Amino acid sequence: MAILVDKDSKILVQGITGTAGRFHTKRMKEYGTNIVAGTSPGKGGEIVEDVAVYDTVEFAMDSTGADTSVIFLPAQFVKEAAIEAIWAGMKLVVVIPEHIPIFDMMEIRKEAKRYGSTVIGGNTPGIISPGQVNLGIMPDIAFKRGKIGTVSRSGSITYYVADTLTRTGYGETTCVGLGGDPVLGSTFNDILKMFEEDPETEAVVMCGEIGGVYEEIARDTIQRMKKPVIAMIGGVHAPPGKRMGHAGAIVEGSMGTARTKLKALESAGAKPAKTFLDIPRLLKEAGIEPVEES
Amino acid sequence: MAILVDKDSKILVQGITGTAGRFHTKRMKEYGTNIVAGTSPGKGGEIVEDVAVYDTVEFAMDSTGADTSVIFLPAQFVKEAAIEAIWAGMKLVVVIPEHIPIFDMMEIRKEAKRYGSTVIGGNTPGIISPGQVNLGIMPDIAFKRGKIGTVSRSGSITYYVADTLTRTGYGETTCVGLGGDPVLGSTFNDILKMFEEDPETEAVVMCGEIGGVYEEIARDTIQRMKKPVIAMIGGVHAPPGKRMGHAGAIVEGSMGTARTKLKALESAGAKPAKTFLDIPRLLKEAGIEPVEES
Amino acid sequence: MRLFEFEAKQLFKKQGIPVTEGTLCETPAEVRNAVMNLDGRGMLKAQILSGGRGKAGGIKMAESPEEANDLAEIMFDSEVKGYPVEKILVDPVLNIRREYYLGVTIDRAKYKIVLIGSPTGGVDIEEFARKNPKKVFREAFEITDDIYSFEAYGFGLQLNFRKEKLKQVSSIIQGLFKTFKAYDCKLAEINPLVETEEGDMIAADARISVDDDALFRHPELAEMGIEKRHEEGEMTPREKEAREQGIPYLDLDGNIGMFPGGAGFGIVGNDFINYYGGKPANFMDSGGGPSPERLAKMLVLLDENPNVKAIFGARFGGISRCDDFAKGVIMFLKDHGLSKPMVMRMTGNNWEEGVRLFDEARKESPELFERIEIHGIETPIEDIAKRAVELAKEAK
Amino acid sequence: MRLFEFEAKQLFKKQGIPVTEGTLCETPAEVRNAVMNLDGRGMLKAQILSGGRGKAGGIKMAESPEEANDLAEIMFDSEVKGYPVEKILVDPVLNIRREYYLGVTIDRAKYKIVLIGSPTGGVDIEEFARKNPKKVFREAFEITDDIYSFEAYGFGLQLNFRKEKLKQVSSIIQGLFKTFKAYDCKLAEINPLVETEEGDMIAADARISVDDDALFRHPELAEMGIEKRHEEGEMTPREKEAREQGIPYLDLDGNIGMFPGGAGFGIVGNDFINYYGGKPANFMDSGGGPSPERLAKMLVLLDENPNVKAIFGARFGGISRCDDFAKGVIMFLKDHGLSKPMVMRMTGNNWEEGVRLFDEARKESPELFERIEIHGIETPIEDIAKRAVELAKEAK
Repeated sequence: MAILVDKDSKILVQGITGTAGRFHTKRMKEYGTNIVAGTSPGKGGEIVEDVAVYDTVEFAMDSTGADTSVIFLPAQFVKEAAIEAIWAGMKLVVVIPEHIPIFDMMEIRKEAKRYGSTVIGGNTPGIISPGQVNLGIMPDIAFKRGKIGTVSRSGSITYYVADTLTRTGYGETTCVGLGGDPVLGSTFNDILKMFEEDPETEAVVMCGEIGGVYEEIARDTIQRMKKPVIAMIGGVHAPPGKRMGHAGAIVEGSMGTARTKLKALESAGAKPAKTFLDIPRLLKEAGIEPVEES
Repeated sequence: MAILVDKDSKILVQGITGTAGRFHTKRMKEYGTNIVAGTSPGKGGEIVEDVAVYDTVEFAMDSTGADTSVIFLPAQFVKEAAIEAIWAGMKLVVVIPEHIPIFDMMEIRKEAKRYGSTVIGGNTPGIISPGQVNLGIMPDIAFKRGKIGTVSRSGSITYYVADTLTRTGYGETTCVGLGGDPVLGSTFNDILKMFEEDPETEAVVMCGEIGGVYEEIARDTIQRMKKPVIAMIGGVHAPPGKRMGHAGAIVEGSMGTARTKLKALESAGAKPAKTFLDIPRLLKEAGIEPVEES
Repeated sequence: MRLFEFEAKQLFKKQGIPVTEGTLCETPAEVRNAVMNLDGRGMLKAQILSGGRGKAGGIKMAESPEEANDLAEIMFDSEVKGYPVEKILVDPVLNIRREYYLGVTIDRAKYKIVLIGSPTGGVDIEEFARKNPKKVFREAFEITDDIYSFEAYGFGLQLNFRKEKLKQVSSIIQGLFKTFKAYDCKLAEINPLVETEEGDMIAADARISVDDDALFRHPELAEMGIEKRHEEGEMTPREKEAREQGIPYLDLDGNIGMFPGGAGFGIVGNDFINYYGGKPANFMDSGGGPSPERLAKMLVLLDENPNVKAIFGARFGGISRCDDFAKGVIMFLKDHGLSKPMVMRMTGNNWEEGVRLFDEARKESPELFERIEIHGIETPIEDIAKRAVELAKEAK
Repeated sequence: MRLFEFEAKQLFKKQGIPVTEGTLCETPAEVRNAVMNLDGRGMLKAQILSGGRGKAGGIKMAESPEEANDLAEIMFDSEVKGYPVEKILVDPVLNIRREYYLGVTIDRAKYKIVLIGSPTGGVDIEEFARKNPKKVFREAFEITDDIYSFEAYGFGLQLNFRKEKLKQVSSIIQGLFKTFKAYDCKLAEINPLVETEEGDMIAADARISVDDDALFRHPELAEMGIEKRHEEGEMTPREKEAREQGIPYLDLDGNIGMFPGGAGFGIVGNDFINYYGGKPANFMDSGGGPSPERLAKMLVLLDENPNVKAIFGARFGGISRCDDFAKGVIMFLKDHGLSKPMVMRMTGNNWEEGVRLFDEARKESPELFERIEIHGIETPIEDIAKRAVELAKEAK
């Protein structure tokens, strides 16, 4: 088991004929990821890395049963591509590109909610369920199948956390990159709930950073969770971020600093990790043993 | 009992400070219609014909409990006014003005469906439940409380039919003017279903005319109705109307002539009336007696 | 409101739809020149506000500038489907491989915008659609929807386009839909959409109808010279006169002048006259609250029509009040005088005042009322129609 | 991306919001003239990309043209909140009866657009909002919503406007919302919205931030001269240099040069150095797949910074591959040379190739590698951070 993607996921690559799409399709396939189709309007019928290309997502789904999509397209085309995937019935849409307009991401989230789809990103390194699926652009070296779920706003932090968990013998169930953009398709809230439901996941590591509100609003979810949550927040020693005018201050209140985030998460029962090495120590304290001795 | 409006209806006049709004508010009140409020943005606090004016529908509803709205505004302001009324929770919105853009009417219908509101019109003379409510611009002389429901696309036909029913002692429960515009907030379908449910209505007279498809698509409803339906279609001797290009022909098929309409309605069990005088005759044939001898 | 082909093509072009680059001409010499510039061959297309031009002789191919000149002379001198030809659009001759159909309109029953396409277009599309309903594809949209490119691609796939052609046609589908939305259209149609031997997709004809009632929010159309216009074919002199006075009026071939009140009863009253063996001389909409002056003008129009033997009048006062109606009739009787027999019925809003005005005028000048029979709510309207038929027969 | 006040006012004006009609000046003489044209009194407002101007001396009232000239000279010579003052907007002096607040922004938690208004505006709005949360009104909208006038009226009623004022403020609310939607804004704010003694409502200040990532669809902004710009206050020379080379870089006051990979670890690595008793000399984002040339430039920047005593390097190759990383480091070592001790760790995508490249280069020129310690996945990143702190301490 894993969350979001596992070995049964049938994956479609939107923008498979582009340089990035082609490159990462090859990488993902080498990992064993089950890529069943690609799309590129006007290029239906072509073959890329042994994968059949279709003109539309709907056509590709009808032909291959794809249920998960990953987008490799320039930012200005992402809104349409994501909405196409959502409307066609994709359960999961992973948005790799960065610099997606905020209004577009808001609209994507709206459509995703309306049709019961999950969108991850933009500006995400993707999702990996080690040994099963590598969906996105993550390096596979850091990951090994195990019992801890991770969710992070940053790609590099995802790698470091997995590296730590792998080296200490815990391994990972699924590692989710939320993405680095200011408005995201999914938040800590959404992913934590999935980990709580996943029988294979025994604890969750969440890594946030200064800015935004997605850490603070996960508070109630963490409070309701039975599984241990370890939280790491980057930026304790960073200068405070800027507010978006008076309106930002009114809407987001005091949220957004590393301190407010840590306080919110700790008050909900999450255990704070200052460095990656704190993570295995906190897991042990929570009574969770490694899968194998490291 | 009546459909759509009765003596308990609390009516709001949108555009009460305009010439038409003011004039018909006076008329409607004289009939005994329960007008509880009016709106005119920027004129909240004024009094028109003893009716309190509010700036917004929401404010007026909160203050007076209004549940039904009638709109007297220039065509270009109708879309906003109708959507305001629908969003605020009006059960019924009657759109008197004509020349409302088709796109606007389509959007009004969409919002009405979404929020469970009924819109009548545009370009309707309104609705009258004789002796209780006169909502719109209909002359009251023709109407008398009785047992027949009427629904018509044209104002003048509504008057003539009521005149006939009144003179022959049948009287009316509610008379609904659908409106003369090409796209309407409610169709025969919607109103026939309400009459079927109304305990006081014993039979329904529906009057259509050449053009459009709203008569034909009422077929299935009529077939399911237990109450007698008498149908009059104007334009049997009129030259055929024009189609809207090939697209119109493809979408609407052969619908739209007096002949196709009569055929559809008769095949569903409606009895055709050629003139108004046929109506009381057909009612008698259906076993329905006048309330009083004429 | 229908647009001319050349206007519709301008709007299509703005949305990136490839259209034939034609030359708009107003004289045979211009047509000749235009064909010369097209290397000696051209399609001459009469710009009229009606479909079915081709079959009615409104589209001709000229094989030389001389032939173009001659054909244009004939075309400018003729009427096509009742319309005088004032402008001819000279289009290049296309090497047609195949003709497709694309259209967008409103589905009034379902309250949706509907996109329609068929891999077989041209003049016989309606018959093709009847015989092959499964080969005519439709896609419904909410009124608030835009079209996404993936929807256009999906539709193009249904029409069996692939590869580069799919890209082209998807862009045309989007352009057509956007045109429809941008100008409050009731119809936007490309028929035929031509695939040329050279492999291009191009709109060879263009048809757009916009919603008159939404023109107020499209000043950009007025700036292009697209303003409210009459859509019908050539009008009779009387229809023209009525139109100039703003009266909705249509000549018919009978002899009873119809002065029926609202348009709804205009249609039904016409049926009644037919049922009782008469023939109306006209349609008219005298409802909607006209002023006494306008009502008087309407009566003048009927009275001066030599075909009219008798006049049928009706007023059920709703938004149009009976007192205004009576004022109009009295004004007509006084200022113009009634030369035909007339029967009428008046009831509804303010009828008491209407009756009072008639009584007063009759007392003043009884001679004006000699040829007019005025009834009230006590007489069924059917009896008025019967009486009008009688009066017309007597007058013959 | 923040707009200048005068730019924001231009956008507001296009949506019908009444704004003060100011004059944009670039010299004290122009300021003097502008004040003269305002009958001798005017507000001098420094045009800088930062809030809190008033308290920082960026807004001054001049009571005469002479005073205006003198104040302008001082203002043009000074920096306000770290920004040089290049333009002064000279506004008329308003007779203020009351100040209101209006703003539109994104609520990221709820994924809504939120309209905010308060009957008490001005510089202390944030404190007022904290103390009187019920007197600050909010209304949420879907991202696809437009604002209807009745919604604006409803909001205006909440702010306690009535009659003619309600009309005025409702139109301003609609204009503000439409501005927000029209330009992909992150923020559109009027503070204060002034009610004058004369009874007018007018935007005395204007603040807009647009989404940089959506600029591609707003050529109309570029046409107005509104293009991508740096938002921060005055940069250090090194920050300027980095910016010219397209490197996201920020000076800090420590002595460890940070070369951390992606921005996420840039922030965390900084924390780590602090936890172990060190102080970073900078923030840097060296992730996102930079070329070897760019990586080499980044190292030059650190090596030439006299504050830097040791360099901390990290690469977890994702989209940025280890072979490119190794090439960049080798290029730097060869072309520029390392003058400080450096410790680094490299793992991730293509790490084998990265190691091979380092081994090859070391074999070729072992002297280049004398000051650099290269680790792989076997060493925890925390140990690298500790070692960097040690190296910096040793170097003192």
